[in-house]
Amino acid sequence: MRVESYNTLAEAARAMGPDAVFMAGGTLVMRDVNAGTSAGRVVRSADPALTEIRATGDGFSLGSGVTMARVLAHRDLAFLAPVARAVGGPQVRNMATIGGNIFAHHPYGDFAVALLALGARVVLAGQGGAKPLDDLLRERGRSGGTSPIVASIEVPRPRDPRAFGFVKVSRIKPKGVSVMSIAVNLPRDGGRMRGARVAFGAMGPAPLRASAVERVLEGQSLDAATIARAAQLASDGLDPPTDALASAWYRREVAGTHLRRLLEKMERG
Amino acid sequence: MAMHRGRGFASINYPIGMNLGGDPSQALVHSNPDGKFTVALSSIDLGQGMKSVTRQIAAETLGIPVADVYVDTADSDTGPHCMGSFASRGTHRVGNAVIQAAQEARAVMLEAAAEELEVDASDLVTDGRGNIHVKGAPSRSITTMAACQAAQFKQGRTVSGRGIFLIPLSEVDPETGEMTPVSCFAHAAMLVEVEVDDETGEVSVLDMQSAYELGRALNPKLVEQQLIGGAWMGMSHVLWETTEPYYPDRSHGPVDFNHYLMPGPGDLAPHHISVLERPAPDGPFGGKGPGEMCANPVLPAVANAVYDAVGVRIDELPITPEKVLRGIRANGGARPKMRLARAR
Amino acid sequence: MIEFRKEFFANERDDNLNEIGKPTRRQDILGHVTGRSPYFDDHLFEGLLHIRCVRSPHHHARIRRIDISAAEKMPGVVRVLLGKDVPLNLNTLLSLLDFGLDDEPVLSETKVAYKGEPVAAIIAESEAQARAAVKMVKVEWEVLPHVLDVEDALKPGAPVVCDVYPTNRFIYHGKFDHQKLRYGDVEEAFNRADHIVEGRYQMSPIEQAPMETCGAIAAPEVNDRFVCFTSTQGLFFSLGTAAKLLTMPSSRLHFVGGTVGGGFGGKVDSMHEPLAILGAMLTGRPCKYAWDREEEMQVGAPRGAERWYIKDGITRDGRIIARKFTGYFDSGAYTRLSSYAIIKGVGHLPGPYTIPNVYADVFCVYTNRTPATAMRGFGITGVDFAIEAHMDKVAETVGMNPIDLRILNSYRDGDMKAHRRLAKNCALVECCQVVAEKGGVALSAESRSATSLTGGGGERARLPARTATDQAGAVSGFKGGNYARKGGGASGPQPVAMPVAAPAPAYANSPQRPAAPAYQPAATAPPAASPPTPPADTARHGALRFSSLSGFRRR
Amino acid sequence: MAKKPVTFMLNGSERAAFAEEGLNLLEFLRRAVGDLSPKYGCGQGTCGACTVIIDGETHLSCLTMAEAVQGRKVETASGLANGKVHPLQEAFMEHFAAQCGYCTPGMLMSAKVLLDHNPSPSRAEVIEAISGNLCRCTGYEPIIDAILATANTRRLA
Repeated sequence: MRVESYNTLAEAARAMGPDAVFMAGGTLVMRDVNAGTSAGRVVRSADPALTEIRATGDGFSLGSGVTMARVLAHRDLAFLAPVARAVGGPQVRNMATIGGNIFAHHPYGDFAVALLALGARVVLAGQGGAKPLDDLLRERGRSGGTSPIVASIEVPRPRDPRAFGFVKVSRIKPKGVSVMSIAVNLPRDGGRMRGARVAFGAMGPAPLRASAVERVLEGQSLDAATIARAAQLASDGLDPPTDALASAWYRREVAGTHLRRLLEKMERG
Repeated sequence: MAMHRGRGFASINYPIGMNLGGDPSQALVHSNPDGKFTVALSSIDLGQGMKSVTRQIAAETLGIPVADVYVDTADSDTGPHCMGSFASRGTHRVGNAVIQAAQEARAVMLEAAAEELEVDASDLVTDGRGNIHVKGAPSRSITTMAACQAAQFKQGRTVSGRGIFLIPLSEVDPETGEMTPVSCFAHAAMLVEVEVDDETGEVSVLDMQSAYELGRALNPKLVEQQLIGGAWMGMSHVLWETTEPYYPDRSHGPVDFNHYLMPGPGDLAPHHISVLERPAPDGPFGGKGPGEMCANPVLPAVANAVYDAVGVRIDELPITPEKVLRGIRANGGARPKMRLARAR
Repeated sequence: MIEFRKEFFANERDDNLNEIGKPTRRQDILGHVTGRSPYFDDHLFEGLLHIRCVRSPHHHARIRRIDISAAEKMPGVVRVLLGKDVPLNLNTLLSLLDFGLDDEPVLSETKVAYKGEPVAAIIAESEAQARAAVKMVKVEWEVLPHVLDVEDALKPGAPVVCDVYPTNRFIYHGKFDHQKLRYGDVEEAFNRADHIVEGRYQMSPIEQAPMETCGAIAAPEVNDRFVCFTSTQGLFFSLGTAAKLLTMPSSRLHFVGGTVGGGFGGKVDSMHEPLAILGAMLTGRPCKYAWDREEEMQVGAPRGAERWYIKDGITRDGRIIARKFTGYFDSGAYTRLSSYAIIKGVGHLPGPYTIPNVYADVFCVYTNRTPATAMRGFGITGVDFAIEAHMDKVAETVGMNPIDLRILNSYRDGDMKAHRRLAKNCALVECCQVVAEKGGVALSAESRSATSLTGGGGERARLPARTATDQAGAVSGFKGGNYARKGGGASGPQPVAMPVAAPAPAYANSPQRPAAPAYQPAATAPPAASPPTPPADTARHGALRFSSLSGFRRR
Repeated sequence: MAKKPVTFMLNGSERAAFAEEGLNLLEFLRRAVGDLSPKYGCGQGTCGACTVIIDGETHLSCLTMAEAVQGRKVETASGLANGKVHPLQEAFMEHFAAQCGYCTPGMLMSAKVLLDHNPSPSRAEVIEAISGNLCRCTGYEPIIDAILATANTRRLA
């Protein structure tokens, strides 16, 4: 195993290959290093761009090396604080990065669920332009090839902070991994939901959009009947895993309940 | 959605020491020239407080302050044989061995003091503060330091003692199971209140009311440590823990603490403990051994409370949200029993 | 929130002692809070080598061939150990008590019986190098059918898990394939009971999960000895096991432990010390063998699963007149301590209640899973869950308050217990009363006035007029060994000769048979030891044997 | 195997040692530097026994690459007592907040950072602060009590 450190992200991106893994906070990669199961080369970079937080026109550009603790400490990112707080314990939050979370496999990766619901876009190192996180998550599951380095994440700010909701269902309090997590972003236009996005974590190989739920919500007002219909379709199109925390059956059974409770809480405001 | 509360009760007893005896423990006690004592053991402190409780036992028996005793364990070159720290045998077996060793050392210390004071050793008492004096005449006294110094530098005595405790082996009749399983028992009763979410099957423990009888509490804070930690483990066993979540299928066995579930500091329930002390006739100063039994009543009490709350009997541990939810579905909804309602 | 209810049993205690009863700080606490308490891994050695095991990926498989040639060439590898390198590669933990047959290899040479069973051990300069080399050991497996459920394992034609016990059952006392308890006649009592309540209970396998994983460091010491720093819960237990497996006199071993990061029963098995010492012997260098957390959870022995069936006969007024148990301990692939857990569990039946007819058949069953071992509440936690969950069903069936039911059936001083000894020093009634009072549960007048000191003895002290016994599960080909007073090995400490209370085994069919005298202990201190009686030399393998118990050997 | 020199501040003193490539900070501190107070509990980042403070924030030393502390300030439990025991250590002793003691060094690190940032934490904040540190013995109650008591004592002082 070799460890390679590069001053710039561009250099790090060039160094990547099928035998390499990029290490940011270390919470995922170092575990594999300790267990002797990591890739042959571990690539690191101290590029200051990785830890930048910038306000953009309609949101923020977050360096992929920004930690959960920094999200929590940032006043303008208050809408993401409940999500960052749901990740790990304090030590993990001081280390775990947003970029790493995008590559985390179940039962980790709750932050990525929120980013997906918010319609975040990712900028890959050494590539111009941003692409939807949806695409990256979809590609993530495919094995082989070189894993990209995420340089930064563009997160739109919810126009109304009450439009964004997040819940993580865990067996252990206050720190436990996901039975599931749910993030919803329900921008409203004259009381009607427009561009509703609903994402589930731990309900498939990667964070997934609940398209059936989104269709039910679209154009509706958030009332009891709509919430009930959404809850009914919660696990449609999802592919929950069975693991030590819960079976696929259980996840499917309670997905609607947890979605309903989250929506009801948002409705109450 | 509905949250349902229920209460469940259980009572248990617990055998102290290796079931059929035959498990000796030994102790050696000796004094430095200045009257500070070392207890040499090979017993193990796993956190239960072996070093601390045997230190108090030695000090009490020697009649000296606890600060004048140090327990050294476990080195096979210096510590005499001990069967080990398991079966709740530590306090009981090792404690008795330490008493015997300390009594022998104390007898020498008193003989040395008697020679210095020119009295009969049987007339001497210790005050527990480092002095030996004639019964009823505190002014005719000598410090334990002076007595030990005199013993070793003047009289040529070793202020030391050997101790062993053994409950002899007993046998089992193969056809009837007749046996002599241990010499004393600890007891406990537990009333647990839970809340069950009938849409998710999640169970929260809200409150624990317990009574533990564990012989004399040799150190009340060490007892408290065991009872609080033990009840937490009981709660953990009944609602969370398993190495094989789909037993007897071996798949999905946890390999880390994110998958091996134990309650976190946010899952705790207030635990109101009452300690009763009925001294064990053969325990050291009547002590038994609280370390193991404290977890046991929590398991059935929680299971019974879940039934009380929603009418679902979960007879397979752990009581996961999934099992509760399946039970509620099978019953066509929650069926609260409320059999242990608080008296008005 | 803790209170001491000193009013209970006050006349049985002298509360005016100097040090006993005081909340004295722990002797070890300063070391703990300053991070300086010396756990086994806190001893540094120059040139420390690291051991990691090659483990079975199968539940059950025959080993056709182990090829270590590639692993030996890996960077940092100093030595690869196989079963043939272990001087005595077969053990059962309780052989130190002469209980059971040697059934488990240190490193298996012929077949594996659980996923994770070790078949080879890499010794390398660093842990990372040892991990890398483990992957290079090539094992040719012949996968065998496996069995994971205890009741399936007892069916005819089930795969044989452990050749030493070909029926997948431990053999008790050389006579039966299960442990029996027979007291009175449950079937007769069921016939006259007003209610029958039956239940099935399953205790899950549970990991002890000490924060410090199990391990040991061994190093050559001066004068041809080996020092071993260990996390063991039984220093001489592990020392004796190592001496046996390495065929080495105990005087060449120096074990140091005593400061352990939690155990809860999971650090009794002595898996690490023999291999670490063997590594030190063969390389001449200090060797560390410790589990990582994954091994601790899946290869380290858990509290075994238990399955219990309980059937109660109850009269209308809530008195339990018969209780029948059938129990299956899931021992996993080897015996470790499950056989003994059952004896302890059977001695505990029927729980803290006086029931005139009790019956139990309890099986120690081998399955193709990680062997089980001790854990806090050894032999009792599982059956107590079953008994107390069952009591709740009984209470509901007879329409009684669950606490009243317990007090009504509670054992009292002087009662005869199912294992045929008189109860004393009881306190269950008082515990129930205190909890009822605290929890605001209204008890019946009878329950409120009950005590553990009264109401027992008399009729309740009598043995049953008749006990139904049987020969079901009798085995041949095994012989019961001696029980007590067998003596230790040549080099080991001898058990002190004390008055042995154990009565001759007896069929208790004769009516009015008086209870055998129970052991009468000294008040606060045991009697002075009389000189040991040297027993016949029965040493084997140069190992310590402290004493013996219910031993047997195959003829 | 390549080794890299790492120079850093440990409990206020400059230390330097070589780290094998990919070695984690826990093993580096314990074996190369000789500070045995951080404990190995899992090597997976799931137990917190290896918690140390890096530049004022708690980190899991088992998931930190040793070379990453080059030029940084590391604090461990062995440096907590500075001439006399730290108030947290005193409170842990007084409240019987340790049994086996194995989680204690990491627990103290989390507690210290909490009180450094928040001198008057609520019980919920204490629970949150120690949520990354597992304890198998105590049931957490005495640990929570000890941390709250430390805060109270400091307020009164």
